[in-house]
Amino acid sequence: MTDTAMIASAGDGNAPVSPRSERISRLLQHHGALMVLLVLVVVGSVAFDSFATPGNAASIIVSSSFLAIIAIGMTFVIISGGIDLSVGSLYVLGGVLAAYGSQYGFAVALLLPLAVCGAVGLVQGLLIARAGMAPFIVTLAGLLGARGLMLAISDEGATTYLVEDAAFAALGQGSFLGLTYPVYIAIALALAGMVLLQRTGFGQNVYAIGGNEQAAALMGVPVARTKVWIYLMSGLLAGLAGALNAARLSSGVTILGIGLELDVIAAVVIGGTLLTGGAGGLTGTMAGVLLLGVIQSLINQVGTLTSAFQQVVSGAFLALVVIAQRLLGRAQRLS
Amino acid sequence: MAEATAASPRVDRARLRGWLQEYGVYAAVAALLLFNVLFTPHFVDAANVRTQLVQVAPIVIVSLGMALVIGTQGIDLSVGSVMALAAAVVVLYLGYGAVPAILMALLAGALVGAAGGSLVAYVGVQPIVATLALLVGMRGLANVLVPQLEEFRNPDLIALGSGSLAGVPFVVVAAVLLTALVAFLVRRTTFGRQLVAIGGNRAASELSGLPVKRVLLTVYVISGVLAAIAGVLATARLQASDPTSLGLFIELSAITAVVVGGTPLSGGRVRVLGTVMGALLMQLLSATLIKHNLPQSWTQMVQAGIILAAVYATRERGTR
Amino acid sequence: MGAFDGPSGGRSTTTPQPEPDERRPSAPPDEKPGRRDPATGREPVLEAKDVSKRFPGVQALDGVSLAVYPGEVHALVGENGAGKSTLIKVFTGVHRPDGGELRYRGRPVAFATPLDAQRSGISTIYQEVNLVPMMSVSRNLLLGREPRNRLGIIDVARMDAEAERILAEYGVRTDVRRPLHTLGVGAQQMVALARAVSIDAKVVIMDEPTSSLEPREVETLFSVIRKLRDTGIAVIYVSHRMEELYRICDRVTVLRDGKLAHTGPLAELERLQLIALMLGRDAAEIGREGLTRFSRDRHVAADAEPVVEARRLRKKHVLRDVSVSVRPGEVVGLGGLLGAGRTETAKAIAGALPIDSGRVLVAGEPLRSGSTASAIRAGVSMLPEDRKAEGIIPTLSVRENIALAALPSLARSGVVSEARIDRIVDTFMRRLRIKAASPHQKVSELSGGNQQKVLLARWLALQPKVLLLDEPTRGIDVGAKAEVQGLIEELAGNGLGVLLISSDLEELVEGSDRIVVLRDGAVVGELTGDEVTEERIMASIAEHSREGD
Amino acid sequence: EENAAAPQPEGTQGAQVVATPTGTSGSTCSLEQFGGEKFDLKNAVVGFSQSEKEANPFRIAETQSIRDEAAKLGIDELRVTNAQSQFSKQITDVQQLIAQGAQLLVIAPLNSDGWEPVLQQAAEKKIPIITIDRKINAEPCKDYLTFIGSDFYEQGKRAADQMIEALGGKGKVAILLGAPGNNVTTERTNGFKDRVKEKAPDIEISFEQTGEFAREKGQQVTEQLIQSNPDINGIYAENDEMALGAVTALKGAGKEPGEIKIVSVDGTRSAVQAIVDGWIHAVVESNPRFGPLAFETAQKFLDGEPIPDTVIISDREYDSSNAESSLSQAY
Ligand SMILES: Nc1ncnc2c1ncn2[C@@H]1O[C@H](COP(=O)(O)OP(=O)(O)OP(=O)(O)O)[C@@H](O)[C@H]1O
Ligand SMILES: Nc1ncnc2c1ncn2[C@@H]1O[C@H](COP(=O)(O)OP(=O)(O)OP(=O)(O)O)[C@@H](O)[C@H]1O
Ligand SMILES: [Mg+2]
Ligand SMILES: [Mg+2]
Repeated sequence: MTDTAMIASAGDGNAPVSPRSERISRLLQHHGALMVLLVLVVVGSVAFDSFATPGNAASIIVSSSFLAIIAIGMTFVIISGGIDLSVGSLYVLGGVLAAYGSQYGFAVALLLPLAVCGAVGLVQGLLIARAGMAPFIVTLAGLLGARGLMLAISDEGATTYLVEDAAFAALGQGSFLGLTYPVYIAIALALAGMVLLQRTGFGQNVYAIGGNEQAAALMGVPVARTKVWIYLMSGLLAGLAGALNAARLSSGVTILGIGLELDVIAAVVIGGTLLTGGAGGLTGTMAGVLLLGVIQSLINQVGTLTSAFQQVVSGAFLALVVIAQRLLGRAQRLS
Repeated sequence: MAEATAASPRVDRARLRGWLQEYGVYAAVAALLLFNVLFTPHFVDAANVRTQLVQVAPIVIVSLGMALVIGTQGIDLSVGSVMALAAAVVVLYLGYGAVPAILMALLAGALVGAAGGSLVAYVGVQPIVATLALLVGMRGLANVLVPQLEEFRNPDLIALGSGSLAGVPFVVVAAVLLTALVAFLVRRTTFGRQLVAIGGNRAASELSGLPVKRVLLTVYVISGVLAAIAGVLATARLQASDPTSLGLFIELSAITAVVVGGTPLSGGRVRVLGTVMGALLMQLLSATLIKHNLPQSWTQMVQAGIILAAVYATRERGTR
Repeated sequence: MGAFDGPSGGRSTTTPQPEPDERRPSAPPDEKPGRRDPATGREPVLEAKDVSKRFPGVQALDGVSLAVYPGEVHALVGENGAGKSTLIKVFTGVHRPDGGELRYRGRPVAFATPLDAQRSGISTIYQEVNLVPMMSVSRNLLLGREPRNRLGIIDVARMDAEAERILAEYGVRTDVRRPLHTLGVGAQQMVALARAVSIDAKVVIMDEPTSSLEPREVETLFSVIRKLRDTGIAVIYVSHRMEELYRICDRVTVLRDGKLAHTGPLAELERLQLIALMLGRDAAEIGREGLTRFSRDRHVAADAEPVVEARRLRKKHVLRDVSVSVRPGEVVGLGGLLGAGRTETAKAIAGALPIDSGRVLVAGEPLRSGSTASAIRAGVSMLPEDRKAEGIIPTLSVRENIALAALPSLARSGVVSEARIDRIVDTFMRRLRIKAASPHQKVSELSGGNQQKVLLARWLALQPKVLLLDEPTRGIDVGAKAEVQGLIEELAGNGLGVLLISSDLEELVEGSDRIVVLRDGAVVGELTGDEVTEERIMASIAEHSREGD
Repeated sequence: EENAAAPQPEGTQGAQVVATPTGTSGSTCSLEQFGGEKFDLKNAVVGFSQSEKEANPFRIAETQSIRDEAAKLGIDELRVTNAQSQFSKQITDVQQLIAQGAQLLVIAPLNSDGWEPVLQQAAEKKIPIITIDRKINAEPCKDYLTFIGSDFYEQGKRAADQMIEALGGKGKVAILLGAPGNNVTTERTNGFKDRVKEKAPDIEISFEQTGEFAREKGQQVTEQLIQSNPDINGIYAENDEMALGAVTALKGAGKEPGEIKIVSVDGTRSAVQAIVDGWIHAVVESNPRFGPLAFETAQKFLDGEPIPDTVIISDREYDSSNAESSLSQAY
């Protein structure tokens, strides 16, 4: 049968490999955010004395860890072709529930937010997967609903529960090698996420659904079940991030997370994940998260910008980053 | 296959379902109106009707632009910031008179739209990030231009906000005219047809010789201009330019209005009247909740529920 | 109910009735699960009884029955829109039937999803390539069955090796790590095939698997099918290519307008009879008139100026100095194997593919490169190869799809004229016999063949000078194919220049006045007059393959 | 012109006056107690973390006052960050100020709770923190140095007093709440309600909706309110912006000035002007000019003097009797 082989362009008898340029292009496309991140870090270190200090680096990394945890879930959601706008609300809801739950001990403090946020994620997943409703709208309703729930249990936001359980507080505040535990949790989750995404059937299903949902269904992917899991996971991770943050802040702050979903989406998309689904990964997302943190930090380093100018600069930065990333990818593809 | 189209009960059910999909949002608006007429005191007063229409007008105008953008499979998060920018620009140039000031504001909206449109059409940035950058940056720019709320006393601009034509507020007149204009654009012009085709299948549109990039750019410019108009009208109504909070989170309301109105986020379709109805539904909903003095927590949860219910009823069902 | 053998089989009275002994005895069927094949005594492995399915405006299936036995290749034929794909989707749980019963291995079944069907051993290759374009070839091939290591984690190296091994059996050699969409349509189809077959299946359903395959790939496919049959697997085979059916199929079921028109052994049906059954016409009548085909007796003035001329088109890795010209009234065929660069040549001419150097002249005037709009304005139209991705706008109606490209000429200062659109749409729907419930039906609801006609209409509405047709008859039924071929003939007769790309060598040879043969992105031969034969094309390719290697 | 509203550095107009120089609890804090080291304020790195955009009169005046005072004292290394209303960002901002070597932190907190991570870091490095306008819920002299600001609960009570007086002790009142979840909202609401309950049980609070501290929201909610509750007598707006939005709404509905009594909190120039025009009944001030007091306190502390753990400033009140004359002092 081999004599009927269809010879691909590079057909030299052996299995042809992709040209090197193509691989570099793929690398750049996947790691464009990482490149831009490196450039920014180098520029920042040269320009500002106090930028590349351990303290500053730690503050960027620590504060990014919560965004990172949420972004892991969002990456799955976006690769599957969906979107989750509820994460900001689930983040604050998770924090308030954790603080509230901490009066009953460590387990409740951790499990209560996971249970409630997971349930919200689950319901969203069911509505999206089983009832076929648009993720944007379902999770927009989730955004409203979860924030409403948070306000309801916090007396319209007036009551801030304090974290009573010392062990739980330590989960957010304890540190190892200068970095707090949530950083390690985020790293562990990201690694687990990478394995899940790249090396398990579930991950393959996520890509397949995002790449072509109809084809995925015909190829035997359990589309609905996978989607439910994805949104459940996103809800759980947002709740977990909220709980860890509450532990760090020792209280269930009620004014958090407004507009957070956009930051998370920006991080994921800057990281090279296509919003149309089917492509992307967690390495990029992590780079995207750090990139946002570094941009903020650089703006702080300048220190003389008015608040309005700070916004202009971060908007311009965002635009530049996506343009750079886009052009990098394109240039490589053309050559 | 003509003989196969003969009616049968099953088809009727399918047709009913199709009807619900098409007109579900109208039914929802009607239901909410009925509820208010029955349970909300003073709801049918002319003054109240006027208030609701005046308040919904800017959202309608923004949503029209959003519907066009969504029709091309895009999304425009920058609309709220464009409103703020328009508010800032209009007071900056108010010294030259209301008309030049308004024109400058619209120009600003067009420029922001062009920036977003170029990023999307020519650079190939995904719409959501391109317009997210503008959302952040343009609100900042508006604040740089007008650092804090600025009141104005220009009688023309104030009249635009509070005057009326034959009893109908100018703001409402503007919304109606713009709705008609956009409906015409979508239904009767080459541009409108090309826009939905591009949203339906961009590669095919390109191969069919459609000016894809130009159409995309234009769509974002239109969305920018419409948002600027909404910003000017809202400013005129407030009698002050408030770049800090004007239009905050309006992109979410607009997107909700568009989707509740039956335009799918996957593009390839634009429903103009549905969008207006979607905006009206959201307005009536928030008015109802305010009038019945529900606490914020309840307001948000009820809104979430109603959005879900409305979209559930009008969702496109699969083949089974 | 006995519908299986009942009158539904011969409801269309004009069709020649098959010999009585071909049909199974009409014993009361419902006593035992499934009946036996009179010839072999085997029970059907998959069976549909009196199945109906209705879509809004269309009765896609109307009381259709079908039985497939282990170890047979069962042809399922019919015109475009006859309901073949729908029947398959009913089997596999994509659609739920409105009425009737499905039996699998002797038991009634109702698969909820394609996954259920697949798990139970019904494996399907759908008409449109249904894989995930952005995922790698190996991940597509092995999705759901990836080799795992001890930790239950996918072993990527083993997966790639396995994929490479499987694909080699199907003659596909490629880097399995690259995204699927970088492969040509044919290669993608082979991946889909390999995927479907390598699943442990009892029934393999193939919906027009050869429509995007090269002759040599078709051979590969046939040897796979024979192997399957010999191991006792049942194959349902849908195709519009008559020769293939006779080569590979044992029995045949003919659908017409959603109804069962005939079922029985294929060998006993003459080709003409089979076509008559599909079209619902009298065999004798078809024999008299013949199925319209290319007449091959057109003459083009040898000295006429070319209407379109491509000069030394060059694009790295894809095209190497390709020059082609077409004169008015001439049909020029582009020959070559998969990946030879035929599609790219057509796209470059139509401005849809930016090229590194070279130019395209239309009536002597150079075109702006890389702009489809300017090519269209100059009178160049291209019917793309990939109907789903590059052709139809699925969200729009038939009407909107037809009018799309011609809109500027149907509008005055940007405002479209509905009357003019109606006129054009009406003309072309009738001229191309597009089967749709109404012009306002969504194009995505049409059968594949009718979608193709809609696209043809879109391009003809532009009144082009040159028509570039990339696989125009792929997935089109015999009747429609003849119509399209007749149309090409007619258009050329009216002075239109046609560039024809077809993997169907017979069609290419019959239709073309001249054939330019491509290999690896370069022109390797040009055949004119009597040289235009299948053998010469193959020879021309083979010759250069030897040189090339 | 934009800066017209900002305080003149040399003038004493509108400067803050300390109401309780010795603090409520009376406990004090000295450098010795705190455990830090003395440094020269002039050459020190001072970090100021602002919570919200400088886009409303209060925040503009507040930041400007800090900047002006630092300039006046010759402090070159003043680093200013702005959290843009995102609490997480404010925490990070302050941490980065610490990383930049700040020796003194002045913080305008977005929220009272949740400062644990910052306080820990600052405590390690013994960096004194002065919080202004909002309190941090932590231990003074240990976690932070002192709080300088108004008493929001008290502001609510005083607004209630004004409302009670305006309505003669009975009527229907609507509240335009601030942003939900905000400490200021909570305290201004509680102060108002408690006082009304205590002093004028005949006043019914029949409507409470958030106007999110924004003028447009205030206008929209008021428009809805006067349609459904035409019998309303008074509106308590928790900041001036919402009150001015309510004024626009009332004008649009054809109401006369003073027909519905409006009381609000802040004391911006526009609001005081509205008192002059008769639309607003009274405004309770919330003074944003923290610069002089903050640096004075810091200097005292560094000089080894004991300083009170809470410095409550005295807020004025504007009503028709003094509005016109004090217009120039409003910010
Ligand atoms: N999802 C759908 N919605 C509405 N109508 C449909 C749908 N799918 C198929 N149809 C209609 O059902 C009929 C049968 O279509 P089907 O795809 O089964 O034809 P086919 O025999 O496979 O044709 P072809 O040879 O062109 O592929 C057609 O008239 C088609 O328009
Ligand atoms: N399997 C493949 N391996 C490597 N390159 C390929 C492959 N398929 C296509 N290509 C690339 O695309 C070019 C043209 O491919 P394409 O399949 O479009 O040509 P074609 O002659 O139109 O074939 P067909 O239309 O029959 O699919 C090739 O020259 C090659 O560079
Ligand atoms: Mg078919
Ligand atoms: Mg091709």
